[in-house]
Amino acid sequence: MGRYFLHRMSLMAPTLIAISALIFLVIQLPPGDYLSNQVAELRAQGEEANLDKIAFMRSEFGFDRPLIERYGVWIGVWPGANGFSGFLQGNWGWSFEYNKPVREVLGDSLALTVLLNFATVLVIYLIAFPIGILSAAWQYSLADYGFTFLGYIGLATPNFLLSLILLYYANLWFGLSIGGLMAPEYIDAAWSWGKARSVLEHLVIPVLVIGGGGAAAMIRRLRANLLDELQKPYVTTALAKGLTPFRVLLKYPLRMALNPFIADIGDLLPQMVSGSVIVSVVLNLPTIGPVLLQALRSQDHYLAGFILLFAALLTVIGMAVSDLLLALLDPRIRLSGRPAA
Amino acid sequence: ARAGDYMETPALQAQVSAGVLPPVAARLPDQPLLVHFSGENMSAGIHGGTLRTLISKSRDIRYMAVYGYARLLGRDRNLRLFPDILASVDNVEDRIFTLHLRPGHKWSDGHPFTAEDFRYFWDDVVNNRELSPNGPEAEFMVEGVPPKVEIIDTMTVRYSWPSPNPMFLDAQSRASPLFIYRPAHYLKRFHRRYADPAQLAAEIGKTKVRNWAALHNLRDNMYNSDNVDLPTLQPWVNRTASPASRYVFARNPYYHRVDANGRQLPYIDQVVMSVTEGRLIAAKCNAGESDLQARGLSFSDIMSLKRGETRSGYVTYLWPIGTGSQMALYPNLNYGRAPFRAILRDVRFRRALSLGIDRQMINRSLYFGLATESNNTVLPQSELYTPAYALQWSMYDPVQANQLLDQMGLTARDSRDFRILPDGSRLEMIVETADPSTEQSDMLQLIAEDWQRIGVGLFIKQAERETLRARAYGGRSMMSVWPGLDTGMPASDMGPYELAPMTQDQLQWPFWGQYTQTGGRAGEPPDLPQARELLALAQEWRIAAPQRRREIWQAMLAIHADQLFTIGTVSQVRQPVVVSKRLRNAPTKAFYSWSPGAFFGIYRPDQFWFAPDPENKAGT
Amino acid sequence: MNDGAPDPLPHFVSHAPYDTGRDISLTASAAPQWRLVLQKLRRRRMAYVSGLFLLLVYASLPFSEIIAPYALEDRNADYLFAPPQAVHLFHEGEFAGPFVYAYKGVANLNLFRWDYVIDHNRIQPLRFFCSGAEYEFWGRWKADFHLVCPDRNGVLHLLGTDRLGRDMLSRVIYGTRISLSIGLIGISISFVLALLIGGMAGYFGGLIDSLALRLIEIIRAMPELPLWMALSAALPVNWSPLAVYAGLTAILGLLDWPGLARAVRAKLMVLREEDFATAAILMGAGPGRLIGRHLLPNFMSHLIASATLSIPSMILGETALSFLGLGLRPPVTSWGVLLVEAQNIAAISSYPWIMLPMAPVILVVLAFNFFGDGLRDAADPYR
Amino acid sequence: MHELLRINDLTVEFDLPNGKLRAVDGVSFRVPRGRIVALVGESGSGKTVIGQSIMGLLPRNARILGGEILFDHDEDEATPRIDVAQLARRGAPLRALRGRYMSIIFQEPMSALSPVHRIGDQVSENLSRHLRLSAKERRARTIDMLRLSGFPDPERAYRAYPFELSGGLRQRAMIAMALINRPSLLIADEPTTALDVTIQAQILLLLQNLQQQLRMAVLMITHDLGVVANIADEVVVLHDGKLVEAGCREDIFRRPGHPYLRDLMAAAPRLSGAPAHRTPPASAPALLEVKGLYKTYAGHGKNGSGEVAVADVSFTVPRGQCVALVGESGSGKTTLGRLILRATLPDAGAVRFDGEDVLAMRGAALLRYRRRAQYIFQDPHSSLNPRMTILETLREPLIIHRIGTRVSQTARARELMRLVGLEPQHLARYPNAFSGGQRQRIVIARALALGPELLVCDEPVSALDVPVQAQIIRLLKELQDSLGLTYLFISHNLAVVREIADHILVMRGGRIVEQAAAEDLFAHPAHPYTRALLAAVPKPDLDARLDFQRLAAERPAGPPEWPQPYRLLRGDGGTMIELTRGHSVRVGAPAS
Ligand SMILES: Nc1ncnc2c1ncn2[C@@H]1O[C@H](COP(=O)(O)OP(=O)(O)OP(=O)(O)O)[C@@H](O)[C@H]1O
Ligand SMILES: Nc1ncnc2c1ncn2[C@@H]1O[C@H](COP(=O)(O)OP(=O)(O)OP(=O)(O)O)[C@@H](O)[C@H]1O
Ligand SMILES: [Mg+2]
Ligand SMILES: [Mg+2]
Repeated sequence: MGRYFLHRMSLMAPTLIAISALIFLVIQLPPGDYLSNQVAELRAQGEEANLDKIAFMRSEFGFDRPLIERYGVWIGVWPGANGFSGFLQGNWGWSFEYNKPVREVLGDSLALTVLLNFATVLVIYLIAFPIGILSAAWQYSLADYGFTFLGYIGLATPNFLLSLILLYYANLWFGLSIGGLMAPEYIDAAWSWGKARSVLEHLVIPVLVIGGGGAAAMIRRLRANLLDELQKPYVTTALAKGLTPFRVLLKYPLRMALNPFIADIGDLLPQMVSGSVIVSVVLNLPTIGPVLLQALRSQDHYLAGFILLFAALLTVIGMAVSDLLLALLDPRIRLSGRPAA
Repeated sequence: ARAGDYMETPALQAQVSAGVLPPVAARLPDQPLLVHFSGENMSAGIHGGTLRTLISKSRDIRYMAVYGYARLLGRDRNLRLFPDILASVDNVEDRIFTLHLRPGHKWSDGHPFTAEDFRYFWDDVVNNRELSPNGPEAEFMVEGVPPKVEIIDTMTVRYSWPSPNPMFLDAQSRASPLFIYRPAHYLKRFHRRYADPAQLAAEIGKTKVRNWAALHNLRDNMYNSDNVDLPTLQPWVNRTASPASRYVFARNPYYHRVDANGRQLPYIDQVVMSVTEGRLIAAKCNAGESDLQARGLSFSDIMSLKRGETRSGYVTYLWPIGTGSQMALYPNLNYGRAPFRAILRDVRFRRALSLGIDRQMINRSLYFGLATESNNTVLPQSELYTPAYALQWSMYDPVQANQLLDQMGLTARDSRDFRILPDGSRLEMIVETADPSTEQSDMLQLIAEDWQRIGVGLFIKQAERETLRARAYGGRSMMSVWPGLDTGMPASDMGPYELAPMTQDQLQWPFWGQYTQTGGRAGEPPDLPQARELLALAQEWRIAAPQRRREIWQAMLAIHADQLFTIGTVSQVRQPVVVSKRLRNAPTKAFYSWSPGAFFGIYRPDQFWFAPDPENKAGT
Repeated sequence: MNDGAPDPLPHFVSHAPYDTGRDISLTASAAPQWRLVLQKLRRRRMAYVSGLFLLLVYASLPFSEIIAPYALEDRNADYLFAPPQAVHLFHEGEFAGPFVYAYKGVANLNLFRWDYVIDHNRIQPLRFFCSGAEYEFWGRWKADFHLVCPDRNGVLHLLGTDRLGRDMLSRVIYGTRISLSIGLIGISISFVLALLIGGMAGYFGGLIDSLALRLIEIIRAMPELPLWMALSAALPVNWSPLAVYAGLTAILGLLDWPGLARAVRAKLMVLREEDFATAAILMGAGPGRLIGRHLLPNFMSHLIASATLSIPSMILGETALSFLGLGLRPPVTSWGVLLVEAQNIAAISSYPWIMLPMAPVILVVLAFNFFGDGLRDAADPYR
Repeated sequence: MHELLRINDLTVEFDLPNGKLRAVDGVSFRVPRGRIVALVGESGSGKTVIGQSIMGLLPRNARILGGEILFDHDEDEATPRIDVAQLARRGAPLRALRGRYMSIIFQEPMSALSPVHRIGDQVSENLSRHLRLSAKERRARTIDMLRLSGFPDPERAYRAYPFELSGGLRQRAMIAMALINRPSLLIADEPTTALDVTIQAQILLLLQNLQQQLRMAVLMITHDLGVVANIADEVVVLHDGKLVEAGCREDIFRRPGHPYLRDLMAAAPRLSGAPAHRTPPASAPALLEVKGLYKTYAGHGKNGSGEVAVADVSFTVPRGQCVALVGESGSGKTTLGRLILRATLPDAGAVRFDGEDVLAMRGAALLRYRRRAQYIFQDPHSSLNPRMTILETLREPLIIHRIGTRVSQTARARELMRLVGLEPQHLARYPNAFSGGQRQRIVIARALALGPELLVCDEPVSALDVPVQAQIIRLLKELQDSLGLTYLFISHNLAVVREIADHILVMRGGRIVEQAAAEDLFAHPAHPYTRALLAAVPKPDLDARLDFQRLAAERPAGPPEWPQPYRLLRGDGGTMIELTRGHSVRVGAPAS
């Protein structure tokens, strides 16, 4: 296991290099760059006064250098204007839009993103597992149909339409302020009961919208997998020991049915960052989703690049974790030799 | 009001009592700008309250410098220029301008505002090669010559040119003004010439910028309101460092205006700008979460805004929008591909396209018939308006349009009745739009149907603003959609530059604009006689006498109406403006316009005030 | 308690007739497996009905033009935001055939809204198998035959109209064609790739597995958002919007497979160790047959569930693209386009019928799901 | 009242897509407390279904149509007997009985264990469900039970996963699981089919001890009349779902009444008497040659040492002959079979088939080999794809090798079904709808589908009742005669081996310890292990019953205890020496 762990970890490096290069390429794909766009924007608004600064920044950030060189500088393997200063040196880059180091721009929203998405993932699991188990154990019961129906309504409605509808009625009926993660008056306030309550209230809709679809999907797949496993002879064996069907379900079929979900963990972590972009934008949540979208729109390359790289890193870590868990979960994967073909 | 009669602002009382802040009399200039209220519904008010408004991205906090509208010279509601920050200005032949400051006027941090601040800007910022590699801005240059800047005394500065620079004063009054002064006392600590090298180096290290110039540039942003430490002269001062989702602008205790009752302006204690997804702005207004809102609202929101009025305690005013056209088509005369380039340059084609648009249908379908069908030209409210500018070639007439196209030799049609070019390709226009809402694409769809009747295809291409511009500048886009003339209600003393190929961002002729803009270093010289004429007229305007200026304007407008360099649709579409029922002094009838007007700027939000809440929740 | 030996067991011998051949009451059946599955499917009512419904919907796709009362681009500027009309049978107590009452829009300039007044004296009978709005059948032949048309001088808006005065019902019907046909491309691509790559990785392991995993990782970590944006800038506009959409769904499919592929891989790694897999190998089954015929069927439930789940995401995937300015362009209409148009406060607060396109999406998704469930059960040997 | 269990008129029916199948039809019998009742009968006659009914664990599509299953779980006369048939399948009352008062050893132990849980976990779970014990105590008891069930290394077994165990070891795990709570009633469905006779004797002894000490009753479902004769008190005979005969042991063996029972008795293979044996063709060319095979499974213990499954195995199988492989459970027989078919790759050694190196085969050559050599899996349940109907299963090899059309393949499938004694009507059913013996025959049918030249049979008849077993053996012999089929026949059933084998290899601990021509080996067993094996074969004869106690006492514990010259000390592989022509035996290095 230990060797497998090391081996798996060592595989991450080349992937990360490939991904970072891809990201760098992709964010540079659309024509133009932040600074030249800015020139256009300023001119259009008659704000010629600021043009100087931009010319100044162009040379500062090496927009005149070849792509590969900029990539090297970004990563930190090529000397930039101030020597080696890239990711490897802990420099996350500079945001043009905010005129600040990326680290400062992201500070809070990273934490909030993780909070929101952690809540979502938690809710997905808390909702999906019991219900999935329930609807497998009592297949074709009223509950099974009910949850199926609800889940599919959630799945079949576009996220932002759903959020808008929920927002509108939450405001109309409960006077909940629209969008955001708390009522406006709490935004800069210190933490208090009121604020915490407000945050919780405001979490409901995004978590429902983001998590709802995910949970519905998970319920369906869990149910399907469990139904398969429930018929296996080893389940009968366990029942023969006098265990309750529920305990049996939890210990045996669930463990087997988990396999595809563990394989999916790789997706979960990055979704914490990017999965909720559009919903966050619509619901005006202070997560990095909207920051990313805006950064991409205005071609704030380094900011966008960092967020994407961060998400990519999470993906890669998530995949590794899921591989390790898979091996842990199923001894047959861990201990088997290669099949003979 | 005299010094002794000033009334202390309740919100600042505590600080004054604690000695942190000098009393109001010591904060105001010796001669503050005295504000009189005249006109319907206008009255002196009381202090207090928070004005909530919504923006769609952090960067939009710069609109506070627009709304605040404290300028060296500003325009009043009747668009007349008057000294605002300045006590007065002497103008000799539009060549020599002597600016007189208000003695005792202070920056928002209490430091005196003096001629040194002008000198610092001129000597150490504009003319510092590291800070300003390009030298002084275009407004300073008259035929390539910069002004002579003289510091007469601490309260007097003089700018003089050999030949007239009529735009100089106007530039001070713009929504985005030409800031010719800087808080020298603050910025010097970032300037290599003045700062202590060790401290400067430490600061550079701390902010992770690359050198002192970058640091100075970072700190020096008079317009963007993004540096909370930068002293300002505006009515409200940003107190929230970005990024944030909620920006609080607190009152500037040293603001230079007072009302007749001795109350220092602004009345409202603070302005809170909340960053909100654009699509939610209407919903939030509907829920009463904004006290003053126009940005982010569009005509199609009116209905839902009206519905929320009673529930959420606001009124929705409908201000005509001050642009020349709600949406104009910009055929790109510099388009790169051969057959289309020639067609786009053919005036008959542009006239046919214009004649082929059923503007009445657009007006009715999209604007309840409340807009005005018109070319992209000045609005009737402008002193320069004549109906012909608006109506020439703009009445729906598909027959004539078809004739014009036939005359051009585009008679061949394909199976679906579209015209075919000699090279066999279909006559179709790809129109690029950067509008995230459906307004423009709806309108384009209606136009597409109309054009189908004259055998012209229309494709809509959605793009980001930036991409759209980049494509147009490169001659890669055929036609784009953009709002019409910025200055829909010009006076003849405002520059007619929008009408001539002057800058690259004019989507109908980016190359020609670039050519003028760069003094011939890039782009192409205009090669249509009418465009050249426009350029010549615009250049003549600069040195022309007032009467001639009027003639020039009219000549240019006439050329436009005839040549249809841009194809207008409808104008004076109503901008919904949500105003809290408690907010006083906000105009009910007004124009919504960036230039001139600075949106709310000329209506002076610093004079708005909140009537006490009947339920006595006054203030917050 | 008696601890002694139990009573001795009497010797029992059955005297019933004994025959060595067994009588089999079962009907002989050597039907192929799919027929068995179909038989079982038919016994699940919900699934069967869902299946028929889907069949019907798909069968109707070629005839959208005929079923829709209006043509795709028809627009009536006199009926902007008109609410749905009710179909009546009786007028003033007398049977008058299916008809709708005439109505008329009045601009309400106080609330900036169109108010519709129903004229209860004017009835407009529906016409069936009639000639009405002209259209181009399959974009090719001009025709004007419809299943149902409005009265000659009247209108028929059973689901109301939108902001430009287009008939919602007709738009939904046209949208069905696009959403249900092209959306499947994405799913197919994604499934084929997932099964192929996940299958190979899980089965062969070793280097192939490693390579596939790295590929999956890279694709997963691939920044979709900027990719779409770059694409939107790069796609030629005068491509037919349909081609653009087909291309985009294809790309959606190309990016969508890794999740399923990982699940397939993980499951196959386990399944390939089962004896029946070894048995198939020893029979000489090649990797393709082994994976396709022996291993994947044992993962069928998950696959079916994933497929039914992909359908909504493909139908709605387009709405997300529209959010980025990439979806279908008018006049082509899909459910996604309709839903995007419903996304504003005005629709929610004042014109709720604009949100009606949600209904067919939900119906179809539910039908696919119930059908999938039934299929799963029918393929389950334990039932 | 001595009846622990009383079954009255039990009738069970299966719902099938093409009709109903009455698997148990009005069966009544009793199980007295502390007695062993044998349930014998034809394969597919409903024995397993009865066992499942008692436990309340019938498959979903089965229904108890009528009858009572009365169970008296405690010795208290006052408490009424519980009718298990009336209890809710998921209910608490039934759960309280299961595992505690009644437990079951499933017929196919290989699939009845969860593949991802350790043996120790699965066995001890029964304890934790019903008794409150500390973790340590639980572990101690479990390991103790594993030892009693015949695990040579219970500590290792505690940590092992099922797939790491041989068929017999898994069956022992099943036994341990069923016995750990010392139930009042044990339903043992073919509990020793995967065990060699020495271990079988050990298990039977264990059952007897428990029966005597704890008054445990056993309902023993078995085909092995030898086992019945040795331990059963009463016997119940089923045929086609109906009770045909019941009585005490004496009655059954000495006075069989029903024709089916008489058939049964007659068909039982015996070790004595002359087997109906054909003369082996003299010096046929070798079809299969195995040389120096080694296979070690990677271990996962703390010391990391691997499990040596096959060591230094060499032998040849001449064309047209049948070589049998017998030996201790867990001695590497299955592994050897898998190595020969290249289902597992050896660490060292060579396998040659018809002169070709099997391990070097690629592409077409390999495919040809796959067609010519077939394998019959020890565990029929897991070797059948649960998602394929039998028709598909039987057609599959033909499809793979592109033989025939749809129609001809279906016809072939029907023919195969008939050959192995199954009704072609069942072709459309899935494997799970068959009885253990039926499944085993399906696996045989599948292996025959391609008309192979070499058949490696891993316990091919262990789940079959004797008449069917005889039928299958007859079939195999016929094929040998008509088509020259060659067998490597792995079995624990020495009587069957005697019927069919020309040559016998005896394995112990991964090595061949003795090999000889069949008659030679039975007549003159040399190796102590072979002798122990022969001595432990139970005979279907009331007058020749085994003394399990003595057998257990006499049985040599392991190679180091074997008498000289056979003694193998740790690390000593020994060498084969030839005693007579064709008869060799493994001896250790002479003591220094
Ligand atoms: N799940 C099932 N579905 C349908 N039929 C079944 C099912 N299980 C068993 N049967 C049928 O019921 C009959 C009795 O099966 P059972 O397993 O009791 O036989 P058995 O006596 O245990 O035979 P064997 O000795 O071969 O194990 C058989 O004909 C079998 O085909
Ligand atoms: N996959 C595996 N991993 C580790 N050990 C294994 C594995 N398979 C078998 N073994 C071990 O190898 C040895 C030989 O197993 P094998 O299955 O060949 O025995 P067998 O002779 O067939 O026994 P039985 O008669 O009980 O089936 C056993 O000790 C078993 O525990
Ligand atoms: Mg059985
Ligand atoms: Mg074995």
